[in-house]
Amino acid sequence: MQDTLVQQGLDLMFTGMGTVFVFLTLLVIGTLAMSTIVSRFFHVEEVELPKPVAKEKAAPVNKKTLAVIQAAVHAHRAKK
Amino acid sequence: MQDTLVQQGLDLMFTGMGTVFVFLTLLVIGTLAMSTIVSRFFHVEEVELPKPVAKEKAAPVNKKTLAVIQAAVHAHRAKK
Amino acid sequence: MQDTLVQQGLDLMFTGMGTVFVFLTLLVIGTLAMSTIVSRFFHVEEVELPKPVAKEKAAPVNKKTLAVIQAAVHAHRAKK
Amino acid sequence: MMPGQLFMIFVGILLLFLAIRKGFEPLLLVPIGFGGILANIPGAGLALPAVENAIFVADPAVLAALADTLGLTSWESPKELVHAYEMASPAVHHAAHQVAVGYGYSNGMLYNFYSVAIASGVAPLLIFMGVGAMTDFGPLLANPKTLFLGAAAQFGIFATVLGAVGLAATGQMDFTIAEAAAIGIIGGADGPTAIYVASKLAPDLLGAIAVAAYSYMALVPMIQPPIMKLLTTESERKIVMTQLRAVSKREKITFPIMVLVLVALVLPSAAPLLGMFCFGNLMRECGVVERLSDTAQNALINIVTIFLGLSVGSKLAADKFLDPKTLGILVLGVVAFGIGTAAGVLMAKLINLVSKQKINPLIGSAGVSAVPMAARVSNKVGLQSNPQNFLLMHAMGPNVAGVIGSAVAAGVMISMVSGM
Amino acid sequence: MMPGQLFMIFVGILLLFLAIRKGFEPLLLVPIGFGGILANIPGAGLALPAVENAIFVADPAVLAALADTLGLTSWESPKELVHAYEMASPAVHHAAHQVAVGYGYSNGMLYNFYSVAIASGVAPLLIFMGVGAMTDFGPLLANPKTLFLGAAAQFGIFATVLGAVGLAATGQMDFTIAEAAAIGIIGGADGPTAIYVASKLAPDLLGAIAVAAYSYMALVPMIQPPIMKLLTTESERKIVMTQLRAVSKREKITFPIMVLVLVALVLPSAAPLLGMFCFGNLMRECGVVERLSDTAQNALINIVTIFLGLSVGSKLAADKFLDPKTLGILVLGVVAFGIGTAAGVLMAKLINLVSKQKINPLIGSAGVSAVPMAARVSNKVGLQSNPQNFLLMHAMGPNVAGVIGSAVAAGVMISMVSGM
Amino acid sequence: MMPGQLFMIFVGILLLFLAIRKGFEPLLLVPIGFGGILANIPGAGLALPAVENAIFVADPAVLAALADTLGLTSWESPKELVHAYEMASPAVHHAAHQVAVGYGYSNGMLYNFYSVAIASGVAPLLIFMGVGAMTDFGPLLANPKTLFLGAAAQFGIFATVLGAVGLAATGQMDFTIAEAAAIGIIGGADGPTAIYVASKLAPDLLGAIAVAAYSYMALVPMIQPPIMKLLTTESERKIVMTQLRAVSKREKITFPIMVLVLVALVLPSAAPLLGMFCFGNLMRECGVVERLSDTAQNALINIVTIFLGLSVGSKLAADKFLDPKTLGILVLGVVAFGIGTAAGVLMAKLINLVSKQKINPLIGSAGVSAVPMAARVSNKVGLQSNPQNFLLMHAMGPNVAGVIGSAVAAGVMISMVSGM
Ligand code: NA
Ligand code: NA
Ligand code: NA
Repeated sequence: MQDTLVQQGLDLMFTGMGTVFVFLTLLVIGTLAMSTIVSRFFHVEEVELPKPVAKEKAAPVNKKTLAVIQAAVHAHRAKK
Repeated sequence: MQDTLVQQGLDLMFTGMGTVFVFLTLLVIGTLAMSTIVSRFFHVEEVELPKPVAKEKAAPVNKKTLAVIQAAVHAHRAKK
Repeated sequence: MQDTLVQQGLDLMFTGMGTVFVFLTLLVIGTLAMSTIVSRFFHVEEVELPKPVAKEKAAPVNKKTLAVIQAAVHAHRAKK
Repeated sequence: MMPGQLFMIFVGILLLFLAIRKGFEPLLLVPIGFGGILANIPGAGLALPAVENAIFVADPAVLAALADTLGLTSWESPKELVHAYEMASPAVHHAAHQVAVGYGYSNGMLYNFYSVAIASGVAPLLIFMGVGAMTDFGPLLANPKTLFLGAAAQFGIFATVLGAVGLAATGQMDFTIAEAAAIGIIGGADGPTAIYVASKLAPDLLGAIAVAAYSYMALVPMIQPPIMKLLTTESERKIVMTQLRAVSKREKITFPIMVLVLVALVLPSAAPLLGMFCFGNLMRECGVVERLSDTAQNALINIVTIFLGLSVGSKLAADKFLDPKTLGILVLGVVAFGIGTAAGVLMAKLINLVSKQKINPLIGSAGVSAVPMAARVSNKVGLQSNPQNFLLMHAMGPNVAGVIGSAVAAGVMISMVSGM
Repeated sequence: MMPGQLFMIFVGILLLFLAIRKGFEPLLLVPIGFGGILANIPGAGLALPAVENAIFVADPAVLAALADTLGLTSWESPKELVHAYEMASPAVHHAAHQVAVGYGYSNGMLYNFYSVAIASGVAPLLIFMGVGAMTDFGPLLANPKTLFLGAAAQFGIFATVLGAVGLAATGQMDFTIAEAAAIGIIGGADGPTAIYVASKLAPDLLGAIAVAAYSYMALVPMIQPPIMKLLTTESERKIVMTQLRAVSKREKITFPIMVLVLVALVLPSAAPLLGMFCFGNLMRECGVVERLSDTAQNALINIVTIFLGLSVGSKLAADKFLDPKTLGILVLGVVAFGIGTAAGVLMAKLINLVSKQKINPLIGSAGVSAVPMAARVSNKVGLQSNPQNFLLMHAMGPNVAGVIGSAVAAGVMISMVSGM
Repeated sequence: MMPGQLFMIFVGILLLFLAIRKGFEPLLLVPIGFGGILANIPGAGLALPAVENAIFVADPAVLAALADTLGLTSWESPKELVHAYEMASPAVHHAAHQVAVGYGYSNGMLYNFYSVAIASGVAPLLIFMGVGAMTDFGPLLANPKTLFLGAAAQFGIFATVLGAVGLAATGQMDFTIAEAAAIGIIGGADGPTAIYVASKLAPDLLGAIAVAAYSYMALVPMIQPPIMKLLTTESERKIVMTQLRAVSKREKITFPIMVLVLVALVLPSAAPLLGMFCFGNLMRECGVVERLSDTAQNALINIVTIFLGLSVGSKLAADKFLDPKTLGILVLGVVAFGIGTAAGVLMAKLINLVSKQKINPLIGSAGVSAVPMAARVSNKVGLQSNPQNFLLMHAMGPNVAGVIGSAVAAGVMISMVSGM
């Protein structure tokens, strides 16, 4: 039984590490393939993040003003 | 059995649409009566919405400033 | 049985009020001891509250501006 | 992996694509699609109860113990055991569950979500409460006769029930009356109502019904306009409606209580759905429990939506979903939306025959609910005929009336069908 | 509809009116009132378990099966079955439930809410955790002897227990000792504590007890001032108390842990209530789990409040609530508040006899808890005698002490009564 | 009070001290420590099921009834009854529970929390969903080969399993293979994964495993640097990595779906953990369900954390925790962290042998996960050798890879051990 236990531990180790490496290797391959496909087929306007831009459009405030107001908002929230 | 199924479907349809119309008709009557009662007995200061007003009192800022600040708040939130 | 009920009520009352007073008396003693220990061993910089200060540092806005902005934020939220 | 499961994983990815890229009701279809993929992972058994997970593994000793508990003396395939388990009385169900747990098997995660969130009925009801807390009955109160439009549009529900029993009677599909009723409710264009009714009357069809309901709600801008234009003349579409009157706070507070009392008096079977809806609305309008109203509209409804979506996804398991009935449901569902739209528009024209204050019949289509999409469609189609005519607020009346109407229809169907 | 149900619907509407128009503890009374209406919708069975819903429908086959399960060989009215079900052992209960489910009946929505939220004890405990996370023990720590005021005010609880057993002994009411204890806790002026104790000792009276507790908490500004003025002289009311010292963060962090250790050493029966209260307070004060503290004070407590309120409402079903005992509870409850107020004030005067640092006896009344209403009342009455004397912070000490005191009393009663 | 309970109360206070003053993972260790104190309040029975609470009180009639239900004809001490209860089949378990409830006993609060939150598996999975919603896979997608670092670091898990079975084989400890596997997962440096695995494989050790996992995660800045410096040369530590490329939204949306499909194809046993993780991440990245993502990252994860922490605390009850095994777990756990760190660093060096684009081996240690602590440690140690070399973003790749790696390891262990 003691022997079996060690055997079970070794089984767990080899199968476990094996599976971890196989899975993550497949994931590396999959990720590389996916990134290639995505960048080949839909390359240009993807990198930029659309939403913040859209919202910034609605906020034509200079950066300094923004910083002041954000600080105020922070202070206001901290009080709550 | 097939016949019964169609019969059951028809039952469902007539009772169902009947109930829907009866219920919503009662609701129309109830709503009209309720609105009449409310507007007759508590008419004057009801229509205005008290809370926003109360809060706006606390905010004697001109509309343009408000718009700028709101935009800033929006931008600030979008960043989070 | 009726008699027993009253007896039970009296038991409940004496044990209950007794426990409440014993517990809260122990708590008074414990609290006084604890406050003494804390103020003796770690006395100085404890009283001030660090966080609000830290956040206020990030907000070097004068109080009037702050009030205006807070009002605006309020108004903005009320609208939502 | 069985091909059915692979196919359903593609269906799940398709739902995610529609939700993310096409904006099809993403709040529901992202969790549903993802849950659908999870439910079809072979061998993971996430959507199965402990007993079925035990049967899947098929250890002979366990199978024998289960068969014994289920009262089967002989059986040929594990499928027979699954069937016996599904047919068993609650007491036997419970005993078989304990046998499976005793052997170390457990319910799949999605199965547990489904039991807690949907089988108990609580999740759709909480969504309804949140929707109530988000609903403004102002436009309806300003013009109560738009309630009739919300009533008429429910014709889509019942016509579809009739269609389903027709298909069954002619032998093309094998629907029971309970299933026909659950399918009809797709025409209510109201997701939580559809899920609630399906969970009571036809849990096996719930996946297809929910997917159909939410998909067609997202497709309302494509389904409705042709029907609306077909049934109205250009001059009708140009009708300008009078500005809605201001509605007092007191009316808005009284309205949900009045609806509840009316339910208590005439329609107890609609009490859970309409009760929670009115409760949410009362919290919104009463003005003294803002923190509860806010939670109902945000944290709580979001949490429930996540579990509801994943739970619905659990019903996209291949062996349940890949059934000719699913196709029937998809076809009947879109018909239901169409009929409901038409009935709403025609009712508006009927009202115009008898009422002095004219209604633009385009707002009739909003009576199918699909809040707020259908009202936006009314507005958009209206603007095409008269660029100055903003119908949005006018369409919100029938739109929320449609929610009430569908809940009433749901109550009637649940109570009638259980007596059939 | 039975007249009792109609009457209870009016009671529900009355509670909504008091909550919305008069500001009576709206966070609880809006859900309770609404739940009360839902519970009394005839035929909807929202507050009933599956078995009682089955008995209500009274299908002969189902009744026979249930009677068989419940071990009744003959029975005359469905009421007898309901009674047998209520008296049955848990195993028979479970079996009867499965029979009812097998015939297609299910628990009402509010019944499920009650089981999960209150019968398990979890909802009042989570509310207590949230209240702990909202409580600042600073004023108490600055002046710990105000704990005695919180202790004295609990006399209202036990005097009321005695009153209730007195009514029972003289044959005017039919209270058991468990019921008397549950009624007494109304005098603790602490909603979640009252609900927790009632759910353990007298679930049938829970509706009336919770309604009385929250209503009287809202009425504190009317109940307390006359008693406070009667028991104090003008010069006592003018006593100016010394400014409270600053309390360090470290003391505030240590306090809840100390309370918990004390509970562990001397009063295990109060561990659930005080444990959760201290846990909430530790999350608040420790400064490193702000997101948990914030959730405990907002999203979580709001969600729990919604369910707690609706669940309490389920106990307003006519057949349980319309009982002479309810009247007894309402009368005893207000007496309890009065006695607690008096005891707090008198204890303050007693402390002044032996202590050099004088206490304004008006803050004694805040010992009944009813946070923060009672402290505000102390402040207001104090300002009437001395417009420069702000007692609010001083009154917060006994006020939060009263919460601890009531939880201790609750622990004692639950453990003693279960042994009686 | 038994000395063990007193000791465990001190352990609870120690955990609170470490969490609050030393900043040891306070979000978990504050609730765990507090729950640990609650669980050891003598006589309160907060962590015990109804049956054990009944046995603790030891009313002879109740004991006899329970013994009868449990099938014991004679028994000498209450402990024997507890043991028989723990060994009983689910059906007998259920029956004994009903007997205890019939005599008025109920489950302790923490026992209920544990059943609902952990025994069902739901709480760790929801935490995982929330963590997924907080995770940015950008750095990983920009440099996918860092996934190998996350794979290598899992060696700590399996080496520790081997260590545990070694201790058992040499007779020094009495671990089963299931316990050894549950202990190994501490090396995954991922709290919810460790709790999930322990709840499935070794619930009795869950308290010690969770405490070890979170404590060592907090100690990562002390455990890792010496190992990292020992295994790297100064010039290796100075390696500057090329700026990470920008990753498109579309890649980020596709990644979680791809992981899920891969799980479905090759590793169903990891489906619950990785499924929920990917679901959270998809909600984050898809951009159309922001309100769900926000709730998963805030209200929901906070609520679950509170219950998870208290539930873990329930496993700190003296009779379970005070066991030589706990010491073994604490020793093995830190070894696991060390081996995982070393394996990650060595793998990075191995990759540098074959790859042209050099990796700074310091980011290899981040492969143990312990997000984001381990990545910060990599960055800090890197800055010591080259003050201009910011490794933080580079280390985030292996860091999140380690989460995936541990979940894969957890899946393998759960499925293999149940077959052993
Ligand atoms: Na509808
Ligand atoms: Na009190
Ligand atoms: Na890891």
